[in-house]
Amino acid sequence: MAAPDIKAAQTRHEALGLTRDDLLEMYSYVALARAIDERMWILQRAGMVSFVISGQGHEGAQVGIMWAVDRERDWLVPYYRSLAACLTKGMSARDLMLGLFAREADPSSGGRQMPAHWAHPAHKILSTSSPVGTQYLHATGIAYAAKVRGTGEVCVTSVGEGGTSQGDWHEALNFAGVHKLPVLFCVENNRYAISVPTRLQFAVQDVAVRAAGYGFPGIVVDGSDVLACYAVAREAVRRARAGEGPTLIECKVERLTAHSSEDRQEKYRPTADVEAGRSKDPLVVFKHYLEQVSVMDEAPYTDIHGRIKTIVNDATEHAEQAPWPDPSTVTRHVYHEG
Amino acid sequence: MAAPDIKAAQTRHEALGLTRDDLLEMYSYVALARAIDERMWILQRAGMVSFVISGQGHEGAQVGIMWAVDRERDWLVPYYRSLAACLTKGMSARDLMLGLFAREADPSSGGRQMPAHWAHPAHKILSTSSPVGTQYLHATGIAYAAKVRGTGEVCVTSVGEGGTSQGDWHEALNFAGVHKLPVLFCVENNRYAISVPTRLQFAVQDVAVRAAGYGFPGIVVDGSDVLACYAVAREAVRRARAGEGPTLIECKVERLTAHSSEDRQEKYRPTADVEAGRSKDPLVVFKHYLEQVSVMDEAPYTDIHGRIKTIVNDATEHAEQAPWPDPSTVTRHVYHEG
Amino acid sequence: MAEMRLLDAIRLGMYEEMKRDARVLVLGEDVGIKGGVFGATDGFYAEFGEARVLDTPLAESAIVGAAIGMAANGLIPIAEIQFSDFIHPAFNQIVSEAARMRYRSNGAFGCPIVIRAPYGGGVEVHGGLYHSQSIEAFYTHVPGLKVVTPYTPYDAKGLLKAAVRDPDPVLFLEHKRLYRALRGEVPEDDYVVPIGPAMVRRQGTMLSVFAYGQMLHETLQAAERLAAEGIDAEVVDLRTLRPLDTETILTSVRKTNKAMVVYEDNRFMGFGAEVSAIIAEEAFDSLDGPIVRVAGLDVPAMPYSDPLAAAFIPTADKIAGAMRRLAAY
Amino acid sequence: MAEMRLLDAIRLGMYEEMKRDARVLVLGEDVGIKGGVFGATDGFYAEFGEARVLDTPLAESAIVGAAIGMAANGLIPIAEIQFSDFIHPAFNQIVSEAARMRYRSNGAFGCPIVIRAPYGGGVEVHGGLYHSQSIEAFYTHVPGLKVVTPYTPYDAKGLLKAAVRDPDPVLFLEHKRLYRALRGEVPEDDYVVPIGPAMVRRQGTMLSVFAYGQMLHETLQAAERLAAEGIDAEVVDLRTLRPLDTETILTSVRKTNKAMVVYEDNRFMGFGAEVSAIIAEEAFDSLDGPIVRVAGLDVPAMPYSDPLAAAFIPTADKIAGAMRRLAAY
Ligand SMILES: Cc1ncc(C[n+]2csc(CCOP(=O)(O)OP(=O)(O)O)c2C)c(N)n1
Ligand SMILES: Cc1ncc(C[n+]2csc(CCOP(=O)(O)OP(=O)(O)O)c2C)c(N)n1
Ligand SMILES: [Mg+2]
Ligand SMILES: [Mg+2]
Repeated sequence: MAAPDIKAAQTRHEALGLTRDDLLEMYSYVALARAIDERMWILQRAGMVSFVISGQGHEGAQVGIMWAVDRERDWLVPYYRSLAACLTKGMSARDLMLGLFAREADPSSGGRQMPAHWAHPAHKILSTSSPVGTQYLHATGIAYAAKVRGTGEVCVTSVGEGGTSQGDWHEALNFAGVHKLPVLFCVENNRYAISVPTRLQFAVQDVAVRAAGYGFPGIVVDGSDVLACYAVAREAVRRARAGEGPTLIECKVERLTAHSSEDRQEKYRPTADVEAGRSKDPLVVFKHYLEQVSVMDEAPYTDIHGRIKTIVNDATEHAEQAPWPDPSTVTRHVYHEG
Repeated sequence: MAAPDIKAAQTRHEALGLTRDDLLEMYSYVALARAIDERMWILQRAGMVSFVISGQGHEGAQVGIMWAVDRERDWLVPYYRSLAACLTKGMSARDLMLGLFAREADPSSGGRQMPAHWAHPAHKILSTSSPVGTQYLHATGIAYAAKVRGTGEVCVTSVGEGGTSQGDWHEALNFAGVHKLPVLFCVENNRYAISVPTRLQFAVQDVAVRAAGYGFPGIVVDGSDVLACYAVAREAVRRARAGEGPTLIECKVERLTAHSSEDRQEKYRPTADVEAGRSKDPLVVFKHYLEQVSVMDEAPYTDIHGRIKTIVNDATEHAEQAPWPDPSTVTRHVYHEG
Repeated sequence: MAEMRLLDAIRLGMYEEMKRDARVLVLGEDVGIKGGVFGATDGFYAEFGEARVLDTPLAESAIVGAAIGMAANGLIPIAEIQFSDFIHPAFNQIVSEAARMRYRSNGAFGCPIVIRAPYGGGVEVHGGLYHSQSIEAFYTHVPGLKVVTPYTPYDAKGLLKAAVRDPDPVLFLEHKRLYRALRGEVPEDDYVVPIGPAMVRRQGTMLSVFAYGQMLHETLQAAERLAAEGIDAEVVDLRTLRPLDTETILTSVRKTNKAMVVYEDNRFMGFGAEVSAIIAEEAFDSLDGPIVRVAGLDVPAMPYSDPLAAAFIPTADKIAGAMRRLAAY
Repeated sequence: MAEMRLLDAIRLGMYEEMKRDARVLVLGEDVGIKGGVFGATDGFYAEFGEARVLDTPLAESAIVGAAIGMAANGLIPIAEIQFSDFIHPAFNQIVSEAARMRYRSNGAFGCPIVIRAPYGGGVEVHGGLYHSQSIEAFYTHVPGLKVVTPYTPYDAKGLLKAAVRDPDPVLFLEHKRLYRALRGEVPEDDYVVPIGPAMVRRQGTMLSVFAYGQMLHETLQAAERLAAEGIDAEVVDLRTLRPLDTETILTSVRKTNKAMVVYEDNRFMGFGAEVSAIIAEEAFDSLDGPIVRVAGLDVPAMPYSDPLAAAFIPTADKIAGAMRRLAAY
């Protein structure tokens, strides 16, 4: 998508009721997520942690969407690329780093799960597993409970485009459609499921078209466009709270890294394809927009990135020095400890 | 659907290239399926067999669709209401009755499966199980093999509308869509999954619309209209053989009986609703059409129903007198017997 | 105190819990107006309404997966799987999700759900390969899950209520042949039968037989016959298969010095293997004979045709024969 | 005769079978251009083309379900499940469909498919709760299915080729820690290692230890250490878990009079329970001590964090300790 010209651009965020401060805060989340993510790769390459799976390229869509929810009231059922979403929902850089280092104080799992399996009860971020796609049904159940209990909560969940091939994905959309549940079903379509391209994943251009088969809207949005993602999510949240039912949101994003630290994407992904992806880097695209609307210039930029550097360093040191889990705790929490 | 006026009607079957004899043969299959089915209920009520599940109301759609396939070359992966489809594909009334009585000579399973789990290798009818929906993936695999082996085979499979909620249903359509496989995915929508009405099964009027999400056509057809079903299936078979891929065919049918001999539908289904269903009885609708186009009158009718009576009586006596499985065979065929 | 059937006791247990706690709901296929294919939720739809008596789409993974989410957000779902044979599409949601929610979140999230599943077969069940199966072997292997199966109507109500109140996922297995076969006293009052303890149904001195569900019924009949022959067997109702009451098992074996386990499921890797292995490791010194297993055949499942079904399943006769041989050992 | 790793032997076995028989194809996630996440099908895409080296959508039930249909129509699919932890969505297709096709059709239809699944964990695997699991307990309970797990590269190629030629569904389990750990001689020629027979890896007289996969490796190391202490243990590689080679197991126990079984999976209802139960019933008179099980902890799965992972898994040390105690019994 070509950079919008300034007039239109100004009306864009203003039309969405976003202030200059909102924009800078949104940008800060995208940039912080990126900075944490890049640090994670450095730590993995340095052999300080054994595994990393990354959200680079997905942050804009996640921050845009999470900006539309009530961070206290609503639920997030994330997946392993939801780093920026979890940050925006309230988790701290320390929380995330403690998970990467698998330390006792990791709020997601106490080091029991692989990195990127984020969870946090206080922030209403549900614990998720590794099997792709199961979380869609959990989000559906959470939304059903919200509806019958009348809590007004909305639930946001996400998965990659490969995950749409799982039976659970279908069963969740169908169930939620029947009961018009307050849920946002996000698909972060980065064109690859590890090495499998979308042409072998499904026979449609936009998986969002499937929403029609479940009786609710499916929207395709440019995931590098934070404001566009916010606009789509805001409407989806309105529908959800109004009892109008779910929305399927397909964000076209780019995977700016290999699938994970275990993957060598050169083998299946042409360099040109990787390069092309860079033009869709939400951090670059969003910064460009902020510059055009003169919200961003030298001063706030240096300031924001300065703070981010401090936060990432602090989180890294904190996690690195944090104690490991006590081996004797391995048998705890199999069942409720009454 | 109102009875088509004669002029249109005549052009209908002629336009489809169907002769008078074709029509009478098609009618005979619908009527034979119905007669066998009704006999099965009588036998169950008389305590001569312990269970029956019925295809009454679905026969027109099944005969119409199977008329479009090559009964030697093509495959059928049925479900428990596919009695008429299995007959049309080549199974005999004796074959079906042997299954009902669960005798040793039952070609479907040697009495191992409940009634209505038809199979026959010689007729390329695959053995199916009871868990709803799994057969869609088997049909997909059969079609994949047909494609890579270049056999030109087409595979027809079917399921009820409730079965469309299973994850396997989605996974099958997706897989078949990606590879443009020669398969006809039929959904026999009789508005109920045992007691569960479609409003609680999915949020759409026609489940056929989902085909768009898999990249192939979805057609809705009146299942009481044998010729309409034939026309739709003929085009779907053409597409399949031409390498153009799958077709989803939703046949709107009526369940003229309770779900099975275990079910009491009065509890959840208004009498008016049951009555309304009768107007969609394919046997009545088709006979009416044949009369209008003066293909059917006293003579052929008496003749056909006379033959059917003989066939059903013979099949019943044959099955009833057939030997039970030898208990010692219970341990056979767990693995290949070399 | 009313006399009732196992099925009625289960229905009463659910009814009382739904009355007591508005967070409790039932979901599954045909649980609504129809009241379930066996009638376990008969009348609930009229009494509690569609939101709490939910006819789901025909998708077991969705039934369990949605229940997990409901539980995460303040409800206590009782999910009915129409036949245990059809629980397999939900295997991943049960094993990877429900059973691990607490462990993987280091105790932060729980999963208080109950999954009810009618299981088991027999000639009179006429269930064939897919309406007769025992599934306990698969699920008792799963840490984080609890698995119970009541024999008496009294236990059925008490265990059901304990399951609903349990903070962890409980698989509640109901043998179809017991639904209407036996009647038993079931108090009106609000009691629970704790998940865990086994129960000695028949005191004996010469051998210990461990069983549950319909096979317990067959075993008790066999034990009565043998008593007449002067063979005094102890019969233990395991009731809760996970967590298993190892103490009661070992105490019984240390008393009788002979052990046998009976189950309807396929023999190989069936639940009796674990019971046997525990005894072989922890009560070896007390054993005066081999640990005998009487179980279903190692064929995929119980065939439909009567003679084949009869050949598959252990009967009181077969069990009595094995008990005689072990007693004489 | 080449020295190679287990992973290479498996690749070679598949390669030879695909060369030999045009009906053989591989399907799964990332098996194509990427050659699988572990490289088991590296180079196949270029050699055999997309139709026979099929990157499927991300859906395990579809991988197995479609393979069943392919087999019904003349192909011989080798389905790769990327990690055994992710086989559960296919549970219903494996248990209700693949394993029963032959039985339910009274022998009319078969299901010649191979399902390959990397399993197991350990500190160096860093797999956590969902990339470390052992799954054999669930599937060895299923009549109609065969389950194998090779230890040596020689067996890996031979068993893989036997699995491809087997007319019934075979679950082929590959322990991730063995993929690159050991090298072994693998002949170029077209040999098979039959599915069924176990193999005595170490002759001994004082106790018999039964194991497979990575735990066999740990057990052999433990046995060597104990030999230095004068404890002479026999170590048996079970290799095929179903159908199980009961004869070799009983023969060994009747010789040594003491039995132990080691497995990485959760202890309760794990595969060792069946091995123990068979011995307790059929070799009771030969036993001079309890049948000991050394296994993984009864927690949902192996945690990710190193200290927790280390606490979960049996090691040569733990095994040696248990062997010492049993020998001294
Ligand atoms: C059920 C299951 N099967 C396989 C895997 C292994 N796996 C992990 S991520 C992944 C690809 C996911 O692709 P996609 O859904 O597009 O998400 P992305 O990683 O591209 O964001 C696979 C196959 C898994 N985690 N779960
Ligand atoms: C996986 C599974 N779940 C539940 C059942 C029990 N069951 C058998 S038929 C049926 C209803 C099927 O309804 P539908 O798909 O609409 O087919 P119909 O019987 O109406 O033709 C149910 C729930 C089953 N056989 N398999
Ligand atoms: Mg992707
Ligand atoms: Mg229906």
